[in-house]
Amino acid sequence: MPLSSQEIKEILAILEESGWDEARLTIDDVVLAVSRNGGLGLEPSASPPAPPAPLSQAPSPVTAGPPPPAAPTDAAGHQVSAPSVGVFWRAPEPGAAPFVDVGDTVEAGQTLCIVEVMKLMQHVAADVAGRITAIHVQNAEHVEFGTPLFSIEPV
Amino acid sequence: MPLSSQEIKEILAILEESGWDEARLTIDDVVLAVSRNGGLGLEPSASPPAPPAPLSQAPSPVTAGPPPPAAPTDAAGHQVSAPSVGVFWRAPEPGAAPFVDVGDTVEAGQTLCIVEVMKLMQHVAADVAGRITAIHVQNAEHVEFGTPLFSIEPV
Amino acid sequence: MRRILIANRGEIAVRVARACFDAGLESVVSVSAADRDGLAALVADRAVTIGPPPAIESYLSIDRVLAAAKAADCDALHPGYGFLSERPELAEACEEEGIVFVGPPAAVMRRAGDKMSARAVAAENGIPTGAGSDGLESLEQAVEAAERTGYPLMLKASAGGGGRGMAIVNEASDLEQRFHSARSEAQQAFGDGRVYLERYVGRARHVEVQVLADTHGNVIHLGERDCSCQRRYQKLVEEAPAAGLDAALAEGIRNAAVELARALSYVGAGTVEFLVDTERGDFTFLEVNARVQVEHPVSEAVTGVDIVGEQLRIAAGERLSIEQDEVRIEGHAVECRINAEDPRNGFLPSPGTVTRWAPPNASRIRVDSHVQPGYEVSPYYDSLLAKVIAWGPDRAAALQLMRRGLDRFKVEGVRTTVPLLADIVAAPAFAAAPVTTRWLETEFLEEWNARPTEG
Amino acid sequence: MRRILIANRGEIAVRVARACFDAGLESVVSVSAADRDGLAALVADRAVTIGPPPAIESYLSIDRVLAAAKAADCDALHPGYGFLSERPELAEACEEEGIVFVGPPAAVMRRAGDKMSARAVAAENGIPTGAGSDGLESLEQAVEAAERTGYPLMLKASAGGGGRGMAIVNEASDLEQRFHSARSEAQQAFGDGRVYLERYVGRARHVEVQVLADTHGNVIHLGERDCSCQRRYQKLVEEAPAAGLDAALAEGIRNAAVELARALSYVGAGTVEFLVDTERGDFTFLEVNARVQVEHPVSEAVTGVDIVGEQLRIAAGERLSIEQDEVRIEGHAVECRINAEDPRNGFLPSPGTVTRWAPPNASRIRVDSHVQPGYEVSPYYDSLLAKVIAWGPDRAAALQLMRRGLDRFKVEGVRTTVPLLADIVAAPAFAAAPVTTRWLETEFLEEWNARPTEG
Repeated sequence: MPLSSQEIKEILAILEESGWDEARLTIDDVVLAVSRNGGLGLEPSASPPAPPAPLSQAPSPVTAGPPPPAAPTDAAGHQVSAPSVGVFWRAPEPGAAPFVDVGDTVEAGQTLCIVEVMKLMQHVAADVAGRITAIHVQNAEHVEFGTPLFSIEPV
Repeated sequence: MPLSSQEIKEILAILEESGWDEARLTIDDVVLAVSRNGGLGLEPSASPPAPPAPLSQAPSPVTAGPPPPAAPTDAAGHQVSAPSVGVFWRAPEPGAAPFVDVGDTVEAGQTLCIVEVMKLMQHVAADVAGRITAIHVQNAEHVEFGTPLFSIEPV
Repeated sequence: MRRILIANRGEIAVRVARACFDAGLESVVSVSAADRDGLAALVADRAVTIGPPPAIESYLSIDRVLAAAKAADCDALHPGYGFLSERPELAEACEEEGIVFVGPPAAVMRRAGDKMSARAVAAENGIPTGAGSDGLESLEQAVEAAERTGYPLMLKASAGGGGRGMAIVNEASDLEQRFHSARSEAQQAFGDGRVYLERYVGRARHVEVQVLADTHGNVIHLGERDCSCQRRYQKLVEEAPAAGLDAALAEGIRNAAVELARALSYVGAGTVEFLVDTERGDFTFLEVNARVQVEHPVSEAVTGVDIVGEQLRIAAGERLSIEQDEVRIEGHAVECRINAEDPRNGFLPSPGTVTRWAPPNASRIRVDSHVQPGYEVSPYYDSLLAKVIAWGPDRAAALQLMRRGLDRFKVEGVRTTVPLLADIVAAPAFAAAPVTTRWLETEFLEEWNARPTEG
Repeated sequence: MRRILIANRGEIAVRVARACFDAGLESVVSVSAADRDGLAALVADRAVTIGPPPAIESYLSIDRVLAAAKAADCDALHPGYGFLSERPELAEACEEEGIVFVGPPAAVMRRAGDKMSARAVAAENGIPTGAGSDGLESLEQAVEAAERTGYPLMLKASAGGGGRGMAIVNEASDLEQRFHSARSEAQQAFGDGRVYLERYVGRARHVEVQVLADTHGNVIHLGERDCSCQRRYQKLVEEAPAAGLDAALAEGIRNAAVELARALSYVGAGTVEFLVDTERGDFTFLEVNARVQVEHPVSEAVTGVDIVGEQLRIAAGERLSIEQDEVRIEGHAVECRINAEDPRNGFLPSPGTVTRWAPPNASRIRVDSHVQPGYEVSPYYDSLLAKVIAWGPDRAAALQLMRRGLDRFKVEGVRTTVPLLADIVAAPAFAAAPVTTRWLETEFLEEWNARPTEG
């Protein structure tokens, strides 16, 4: 048992003061999940098959192209996901410098990468301002809709 | 059991004072789930098909025969259900007075009816003391395991 | 051919994956996020999520479907039916990318798919196309053609299907208004406002012939299907063969279909649709569907030919596995389309979660479906849940088996067309005689809607 | 016959319900509370809940099963396999109640089901029963019989099955201890402490013959099955026909089975089991299973005969639908039993909820199962989830198809034997030669357990 009730109380108090509408905390076998304003999808999905990749539950991104990138917030920070199946390009053209690197600070709306769908270049932009903490896909790799591309620590 | 009841009480109190609409706490085998403003689906629906008939969730009856009668307490009061498939007999033999009638007061352990399974007479007894408020099956009717037979208003 | 991209969803994606497995090919299904955990994704060897649930960003995107084929290193693509299956642009794009398209080449698809060009080819080959018109450019042309054809007549969209852009014109005074509205409807639905007109047949049967054509010049038919049991041009019940059709008439229709396929240099599985005038006992060509059809299983049931398997053979450049004189039509097969719609409530779609699902389990009943308990009927796609196909030594036996099967089909969680279909196949009028295309709407449904509902 | 009570659960209850539907009979399944919402309850016309989950108060209660038959007004009862299927008391009770029992009459079941009486009938009819003994009453009798038979030898329970009360005795010094423990094990398991002994065959194949006998004196066989791939006397993989069996030997076994069935005045579907000594090339009779067997589908796959359908015909007093000289064995079929067990962990049962379930979907693969997504694997019953049956024109093709099918079988939520079975059917030793009854345990599993696990 990794948490005492005292610790749980403290965590609850912290969560309550925060602005989140939902939270889910897992420590070993302990799971603590809270929500307000109506349960969204906090609980593991009712129907048998659970989606293998995270699906959008973030506020609609204002900066993305037509298909909204899936951008859940998880332990790794805010995520930007592929808006389409395609090929992931870190730079505007071969040989050029990448749009962003780990450690960079980005503005909301700033282009992070290109996902190429049969010659159609889709610019994928950050939907929050923050610091890039991880890039999950190698340059020129194939991605699917929803594949996590970047983690951003919001500032 | 990682939490004492005292700790659970404290956690509940904290949750109640908090602004959350739902909460779910799992520690090993202990699951604590609360919600307000209507049940929101915190509990994962176990499996798609819901049982059509109530299944036993009452404390084990002490008076029944080998198969424990399903005895949920519902809007109609406490229920005594058939312990087996068979034929429902209200009286010990044809022409005799029924064991009980609607309005009768019964003791726990008192025989309410017989369920006959191929000449084998199973006496079905009340598992609570109370007043018979309904008899759900006609004499000589076929019943299944779990068929509600009597409603009892406990005294 | 080694690995097929299945650019579709639902029961046909499951069906094509099965055919791939049977043929020893690998299958990859391109799915929207809504179908990521669906049965098609499970039975295929791999699933690639190409976009969000709306079809326009997933199943209707040629670019995304092709990107999935490339991502999964597929060397062929099966488009199923609906969605992109009759888009010559997809066939062309596949060709450019070196991916085998399981279907006719783009040029053939264009010729066959455009109703007016197909009518022209049919007419050239002596196949009756009905007293009709070429594409009508103006009201004047329409008035002239209408006088030549006589009333009642029917306006149809040249590029269309599914009833959009269609209108019955009973008398001359209605023509102007109907002509303009049909044109604008066609323009809206298909981006192509051309319409034509033809004689309207009041007591008509919809009869279609399944053809198969390989790249070696072999063209065969698998007999005809009757799909007259329609509501708003949507088929509900399909059968093979067409019952009560005069033998010479049936022969004429089958031969016309093969001739037309030859004339179009057709390649692949296709369907040639005809309208049979039950009063005059003749037929006219309607259109070609250049893809596998929803109702293909009834032809499979009476011939034993695996139509999707033949599609894969043809695409691989192989010869058809069967010659015309080996095709035998045995017994009778009926298909019912189980939709998540409420027939008691204007056929309103019934989205939701399927909580129980137990289709009939019988030797002579085939069920093609992608549904399992827990399946979410999505509002994004059409409402087909399953096809139930019953085979019997004769039509009466097939209908009786279908009735018994539908009576035991247990679905909970969404409303379906099962109870309606069970009543249709048991209707004395349906059992007694072949029905016409207007029977369901104008006769059966009126009476059925007035029946007291149970439960 | 009009309405059948199916006194069983799981896949065989679904299978029998299908046969009833095919035959135009109504079906009612008696279920425990655990199976109230199961697939068998859905595909049957009705379900009657007879008791709580424990089998002793439900599936093993003759009184309750009969009460269900009467409550639902059934005129016949199919016992499936396992549970009450070989209890002569059930057959008798059915007779008393005027309910047709789908199986042999009680007297025949007693004669056939008791191993010693069946051996005696076999011996009388010149069928080899192996050098063995009658029932052993004392250690002295056992010592005497053992000296006559020679070591190694095997002790078996007269009333038994499933490996209980069985022991291999390698030398004389082991006999006393083994004899007493086998007796007490038999007494405990079957309430009958009688044991007998027979020569122990080290390199043996388990070969069994499917027979069908009607009430008009017709007795036929559907060829033999090989079920040598066993672990602790539980079959994992079954095949038809038995590969690599000398033609004369196969013929001898098939004929012996039919002769024995005749000698027993057998009625119904039954299986005659033999042990084939692969070194000496001869066979000995083992026992009769007086019911339909788990592995019946492999015989159906190679002969096209619907064994459960024939059971219903026989019970209705009809003649078999096929005569011996019409039976053709075509191709080869393999069955794998998918259990909810963890083969990496001592085959420990793996109860839980099946969250994903996508068995292979292919023309030449049959899947018999009662599982759907959401199914709860109950700790009350055996762990069989499904049977996968693959047919091919020859054994290699059937095994390859099975391997491909199992590789695509997607189950989540519980551990299953699927990965083990996929490796068995792909094992070179399994493909190359018929294996013996000890191959799986002493050769394959030792090597397999040492393999690094994936995932």
